[in-house]
Amino acid sequence: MKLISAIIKPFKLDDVREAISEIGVEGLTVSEVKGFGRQKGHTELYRGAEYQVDFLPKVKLEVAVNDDVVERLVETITKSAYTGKIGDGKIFVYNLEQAVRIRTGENDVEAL
Amino acid sequence: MKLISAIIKPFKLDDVREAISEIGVEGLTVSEVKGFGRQKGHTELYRGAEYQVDFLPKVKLEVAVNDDVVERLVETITKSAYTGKIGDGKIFVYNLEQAVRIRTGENDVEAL
Amino acid sequence: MKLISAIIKPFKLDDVREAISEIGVEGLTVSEVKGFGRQKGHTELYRGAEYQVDFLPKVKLEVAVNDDVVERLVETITKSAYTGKIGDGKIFVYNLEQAVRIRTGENDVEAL
Amino acid sequence: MEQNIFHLQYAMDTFYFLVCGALVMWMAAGFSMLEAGLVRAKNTTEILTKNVALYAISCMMYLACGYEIMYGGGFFLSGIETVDADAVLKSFAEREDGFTGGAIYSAASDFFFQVVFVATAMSIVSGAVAERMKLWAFLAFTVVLTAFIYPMEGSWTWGGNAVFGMFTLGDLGFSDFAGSGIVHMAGASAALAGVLLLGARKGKYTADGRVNAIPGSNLPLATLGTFILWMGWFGFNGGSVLKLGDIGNSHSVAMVFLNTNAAAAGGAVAALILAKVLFKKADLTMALNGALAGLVAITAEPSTPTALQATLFGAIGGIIVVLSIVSLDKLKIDDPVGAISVHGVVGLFGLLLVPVTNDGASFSGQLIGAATIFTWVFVTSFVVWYVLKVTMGIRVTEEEEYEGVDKSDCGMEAYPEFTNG
Amino acid sequence: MEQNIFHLQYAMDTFYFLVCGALVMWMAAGFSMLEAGLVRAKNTTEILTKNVALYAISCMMYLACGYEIMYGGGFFLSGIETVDADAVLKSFAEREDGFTGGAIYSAASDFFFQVVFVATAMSIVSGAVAERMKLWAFLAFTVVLTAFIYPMEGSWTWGGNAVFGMFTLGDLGFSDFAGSGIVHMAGASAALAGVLLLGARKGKYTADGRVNAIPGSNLPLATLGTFILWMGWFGFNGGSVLKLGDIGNSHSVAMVFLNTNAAAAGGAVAALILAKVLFKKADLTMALNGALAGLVAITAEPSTPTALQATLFGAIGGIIVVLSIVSLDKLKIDDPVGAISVHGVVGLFGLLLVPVTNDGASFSGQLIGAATIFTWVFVTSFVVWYVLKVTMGIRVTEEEEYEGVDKSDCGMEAYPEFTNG
Amino acid sequence: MEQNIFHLQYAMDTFYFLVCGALVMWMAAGFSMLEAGLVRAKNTTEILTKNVALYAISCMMYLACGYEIMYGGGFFLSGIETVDADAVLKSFAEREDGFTGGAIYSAASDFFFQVVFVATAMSIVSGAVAERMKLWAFLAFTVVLTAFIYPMEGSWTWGGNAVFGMFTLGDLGFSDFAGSGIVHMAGASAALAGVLLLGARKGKYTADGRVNAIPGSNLPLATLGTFILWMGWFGFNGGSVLKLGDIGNSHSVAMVFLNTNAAAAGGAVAALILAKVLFKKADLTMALNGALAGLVAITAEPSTPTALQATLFGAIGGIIVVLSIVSLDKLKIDDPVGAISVHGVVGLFGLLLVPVTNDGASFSGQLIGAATIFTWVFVTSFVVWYVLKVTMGIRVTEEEEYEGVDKSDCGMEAYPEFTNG
Ligand SMILES: Nc1ncnc2c1ncn2[C@@H]1O[C@H](COP(=O)(O)OP(=O)(O)O)[C@@H](O)[C@H]1O
Ligand SMILES: Nc1ncnc2c1ncn2[C@@H]1O[C@H](COP(=O)(O)OP(=O)(O)O)[C@@H](O)[C@H]1O
Ligand SMILES: Nc1ncnc2c1ncn2[C@@H]1O[C@H](COP(=O)(O)OP(=O)(O)O)[C@@H](O)[C@H]1O
Repeated sequence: MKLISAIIKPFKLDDVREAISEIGVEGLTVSEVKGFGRQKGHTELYRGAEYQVDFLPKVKLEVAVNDDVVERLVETITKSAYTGKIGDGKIFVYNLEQAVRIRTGENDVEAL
Repeated sequence: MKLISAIIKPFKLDDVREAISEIGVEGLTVSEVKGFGRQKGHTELYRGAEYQVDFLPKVKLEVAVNDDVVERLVETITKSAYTGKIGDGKIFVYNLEQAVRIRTGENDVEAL
Repeated sequence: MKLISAIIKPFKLDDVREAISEIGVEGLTVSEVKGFGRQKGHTELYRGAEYQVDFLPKVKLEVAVNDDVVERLVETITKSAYTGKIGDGKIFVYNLEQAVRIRTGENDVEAL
Repeated sequence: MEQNIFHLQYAMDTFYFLVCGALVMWMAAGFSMLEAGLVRAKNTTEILTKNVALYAISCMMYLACGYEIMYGGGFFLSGIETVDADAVLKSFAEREDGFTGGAIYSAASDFFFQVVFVATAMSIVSGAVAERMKLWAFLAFTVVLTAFIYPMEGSWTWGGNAVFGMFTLGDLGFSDFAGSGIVHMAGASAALAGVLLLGARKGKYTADGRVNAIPGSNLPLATLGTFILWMGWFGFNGGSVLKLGDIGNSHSVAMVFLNTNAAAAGGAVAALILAKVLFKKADLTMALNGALAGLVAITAEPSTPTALQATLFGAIGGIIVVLSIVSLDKLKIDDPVGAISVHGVVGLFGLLLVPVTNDGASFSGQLIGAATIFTWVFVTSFVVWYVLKVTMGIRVTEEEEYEGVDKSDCGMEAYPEFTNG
Repeated sequence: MEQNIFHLQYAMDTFYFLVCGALVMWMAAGFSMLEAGLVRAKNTTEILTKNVALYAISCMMYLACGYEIMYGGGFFLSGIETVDADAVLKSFAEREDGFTGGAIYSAASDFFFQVVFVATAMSIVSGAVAERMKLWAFLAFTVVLTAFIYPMEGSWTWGGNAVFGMFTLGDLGFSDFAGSGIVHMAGASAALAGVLLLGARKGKYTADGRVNAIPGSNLPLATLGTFILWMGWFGFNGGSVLKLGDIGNSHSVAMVFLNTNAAAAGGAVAALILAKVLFKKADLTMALNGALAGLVAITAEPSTPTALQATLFGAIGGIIVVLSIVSLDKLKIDDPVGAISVHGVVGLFGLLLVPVTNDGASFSGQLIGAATIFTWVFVTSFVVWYVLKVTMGIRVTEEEEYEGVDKSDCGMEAYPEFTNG
Repeated sequence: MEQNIFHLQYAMDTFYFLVCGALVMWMAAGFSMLEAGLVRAKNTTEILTKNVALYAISCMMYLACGYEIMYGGGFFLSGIETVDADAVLKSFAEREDGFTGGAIYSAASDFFFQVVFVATAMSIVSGAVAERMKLWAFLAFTVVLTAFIYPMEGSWTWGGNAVFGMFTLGDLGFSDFAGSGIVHMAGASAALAGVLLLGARKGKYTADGRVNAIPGSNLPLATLGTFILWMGWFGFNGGSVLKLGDIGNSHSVAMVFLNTNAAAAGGAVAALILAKVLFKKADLTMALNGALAGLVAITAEPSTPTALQATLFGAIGGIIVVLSIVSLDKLKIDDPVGAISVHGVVGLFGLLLVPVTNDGASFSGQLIGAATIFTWVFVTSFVVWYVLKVTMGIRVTEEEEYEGVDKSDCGMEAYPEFTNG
């Protein structure tokens, strides 16, 4: 099993979620994060003084899937989160050693 | 070492934290996340118009532990986070290659 | 590639980000978390009644880097996040199997 | 030409009532903000809904029958819409108490001023039962309290009727200028009955007897609410002089404004200092409750104390309220906003202060009056709450309470974008 | 000595206008809070900026020329700063309608009272076009509406001028006491024109015809705003009696206060119950809109109905507003705060109610008046919005709308620490 | 019968003071909300506590001795509670300036109106020293300013006493109608002394000389606060005519309301436009400060300017305030809410404007008056702050400042559920 973690632009969340559902992935977990990268923050003015916003709002998706889905999932996310502008984000893939569904105690693939 | 990540229902957080403490685990990190899974969101009404809430509030726990604790910890979380109703959440286990305690520079098992 | 995840004190975030930039790491992702550990929470009073604050605010940094940078990065974070007081936090290192830059489709090291 | 003077006095006194009434109406906003600030975010929409609805229902029920019961003002205020200027002028000309006697003014302005008091009494209840009571059960209770329970005790006190034909409180030396007892303690009595039947919020008291604090979610709102109440109280007490239009009465109105303000100031400072001494922190919510306690303490008699006395009375009220809040918590009487302490305990204290500066009142009269009001309101409220409890139920389910009543009762979050709701 | 009575009556009526005017000015805060509470967090700074600026601009433009157009009060109010007390006393002494006739009072107080009405009309617009209209286009429109469009229709109604020299509305039996039509429906007409040219917020209506709710971000603010408006409305309607200083008129003012309050109460309760029946939830925002609808409904004639009638009129207004909000959504007319329903639809309803209790008005007169106001304001507004659209543009870009207009227009977040903005 | 007219005039003027006083009291809520909106979330409870406490303390100290020092009104207002109606009637009958002369009204209403001015002066300080000053040091300063520093300068200006027996400001042509200098600039002078001793907030100015913005956490609150102040200012300036009860004076009150409103409008629009030009954004906080600057600018003389002049004076005030805020930041004088600019710089400007429209005032008199007020308040305040600094300390520790003073001083978060606190 793998854990796919994707950092994307917030307004792309719904598109990505729908695209993922279409390829049969049923669960995911989302959190609000702030990103720092090539896409630079911007300078805001408040009462005449400058004020640097370094971190940009991003959304992090985490999806645990079976190995055979990984490739398709990465592709799907890449497509659906794409805008072509700087700051579109990253996808990271980790190895997942074990998974448990709390409600049933099911393990690994059955748990996803 | 392993990193146990558990996505649970928010109101179970205190129960889980206490259960974990009881088996001797002393540290953990918590974040607020939103989950999407079999437990479906619900439709709310606002001024007569519908409004779909897709994502449900969940809490993510991250606990780094030594290998020998993993089994007991997974079991403990499974039990203490259990309600039996859909949406109870998942536990994921990853391999942890290194750990450092910033304050002391201690490494790995000593850092936990 | 490795994924370095560091849990630090919030007010150290800017120092750490700057130190990291200086050693050439260009991207990172930050999230707000709450921590539980040896640094105990405190008791607050509200209208004469006590009220236990168990979780302390922390910030989690995630940085994906090439293997050769890991050591220096861990060291840099350890130094820049250091205050010497309890609760300074932890650094965890995971293996990262794949990385994709959504905007370009670039893979792995090029994606970072 | 003399008639023109009567015209002006009538107009002036009418306007005075209307301005004071508008200020008291504004207190509805004060209670809403105070309560919204002191509950958790997940129960905010519901407490707002309760406050808007209770104000509206109070106005409707008091208009329908409350005013008739309390003052004989007619069901649905029938006839209030017309005035016969000539008849009014005649009653001016023929009055025996002279120009400086009792006021003659528009009955409509009197109703407007009176109706907002009912809403105040009811507002006190909503705070005490917050975060766990069913919305519609609360609104059902609102109908009964504002249509019947409050007007009945109002008829015995300000209305001057004998209590069930037995005794007349005024004759016994009972005096309550603007309603420390008649409005505030009455509201708190109804609240207490509700709280006893309702029980504490889940998690407020632990099995082993500890008290868990449940912090309010928005202290700027609570502070705003307190300032609104403070301002509105000038109308509440100031209007209760019942006449503006001559030297003596207008001076009296001015003293009432002055003393009302002084008492609130005294209460805020005393509560802040006591909280600092007891808890080592400058507890804002206690300072707010202290200001309100000062206001309640002076309400039973704001016209006779000197400015210094008013400050002291308010300060004692501020001390009482801090001690009372801590004590009620020890008794496991869970009152999220401190309403029972502020309006009930200090309301009683306010009644007992009257004889200190007003010779027309006696301690025994005050005690009998307080007992009458408390007994009537507490018992009837208890019965009504009880009937509601066994019929429709008064408490939300545990799960609804955990999720917050905003979702279950209103289907709407107060701050949907801010909390991980 | 008789002169002294005139002095007092003049002073009293002047003060009455000033107090009522201050209450109406306070409605500017009410609209700001209501609208800030009902938009999303990311558009809050901008709606606040709009509200502060529109109030200020209204005051400047009405002072510059609006008052002159509407009542012939002089460009820049020239000469208003002086009063000739002797001349005033003479006009008192020589008046034919006597002491209980029309009021004589300071022209400055009249302007102060009138100017806040302009701002009210304009405030209605800002809510309806919220979350997507460019700030500076909105402010440009504000200049035109408050300097010209509103004063013109005001001159035909309250000003008594003939409509383009053709017909005089008053002669046809048109009557609008405090402005259900002249202020509220007029504002809503301008808003409707803007909304039609502007289109709905992105994401409000899906391609397949569904309506997506976009919840307001801060319901305590929306509730506070409603209470402020409720309070301010006492000045709005109460001041519109235009005289306090005799028995008949002051009684009339009192009835207006009473009925205004009763109508709001009726509207809030009716809307709350209807929403519960239709949606199974106690919808706070509908209760708030219901209270406002009750207020708008009674505004065209708050002095003649009985208290019971006022309650009923308000309640019907509350029902209408719920149905109207749902219907406008079906028509894909996107109005984030319900302004067109509350002020437009119910404003018309209020106009049509007048003949029920006021013999001086006729249904045909009301219809002609409503049609005149609507046609004038809608058409001129449409033209102005259209010109703005093709010149500077009235709508922000899609990206700005997604990011929130706070960033693009104001460069400042309303709650920078609370949202993941 | 003549006496009845006196009764009415007395009542009317008393009521006028009370209504205006209640509006000024309401400004306490305005300052609280403005400041709570412009600080960071972590310092909100403390600023609210400061505001509630400073208002209460001001009322207590001015009652205890301030009013005696300033106007000789008696320690603890002794004797104010009684009125001898016959004596009052006699003084009416025997007055030489006649019916349209100076007002005769309740001393209690005078105190009520005066006391809220003290609190206003003190409110100005709390904003400037926000986010870093110790709560209890601030409250200690409050005691001294309201009991002594302000009453002393008040006695030289409105009280008419000679400055240390040397010269009398009134004789030199100094005039300050409602307190641009006596209240606003005085408050700002005390604030400036405090800020200089206190230093800037950590992180406001970088080592290399850059200015870091620290955005306010809740702009709807700041906007609400501004509207409250705007409304309350009608009482502040309007009540300062000191008499309502004849044609000339009531007209004057009306002009004051009109001009106060016009100046605020001018200030808001001018500041908004200038900020747009300078910063390319519609800066809401500048528009709010601009409105307040307009109000401060007109306060020294709101009765003599024409409406157009008032608008222009306000607009210049709005421009000055924007430039002043930016300049003070360059000087590293850290004022989180802009209080020193709004009340100090524009307060001085307001004083200097008086001779433009009021022949009774001279430029030299205004300058001497301004210098006297500033020197006295600044120097005494500096001494008091300095004594506090070396005894109890006036600044929280670095760690407390980082964590927020809510935790260290109040032990309570303002929004515990909303921030990652
Ligand atoms: N090395 C990294 N480790 C973790 N997160 C990163 C890393 N580099 C970038 N990110 C995340 O990805 C986001 C987008 O990256 P950025 O460099 O701005 O643009 P792009 O994805 O177009 O190259 C960043 O805001 C950050 O959240
Ligand atoms: N494949 C997945 N990857 C990551 N998180 C998941 C995955 N599936 C479920 N989750 C998380 O677990 C939560 C519970 O899952 P759900 O399917 O609703 O119920 P259950 O745990 O009872 O099967 C979800 O809300 C989501 O946060
Ligand atoms: N075993 C663990 N797994 C995950 N996070 C941990 C663990 N132990 C500590 N942490 C995180 O590190 C933070 C600091 O740890 P703590 O024990 O308080 O102090 P120190 O880092 O000085 O030893 C905690 O607040 C928590 O967020």
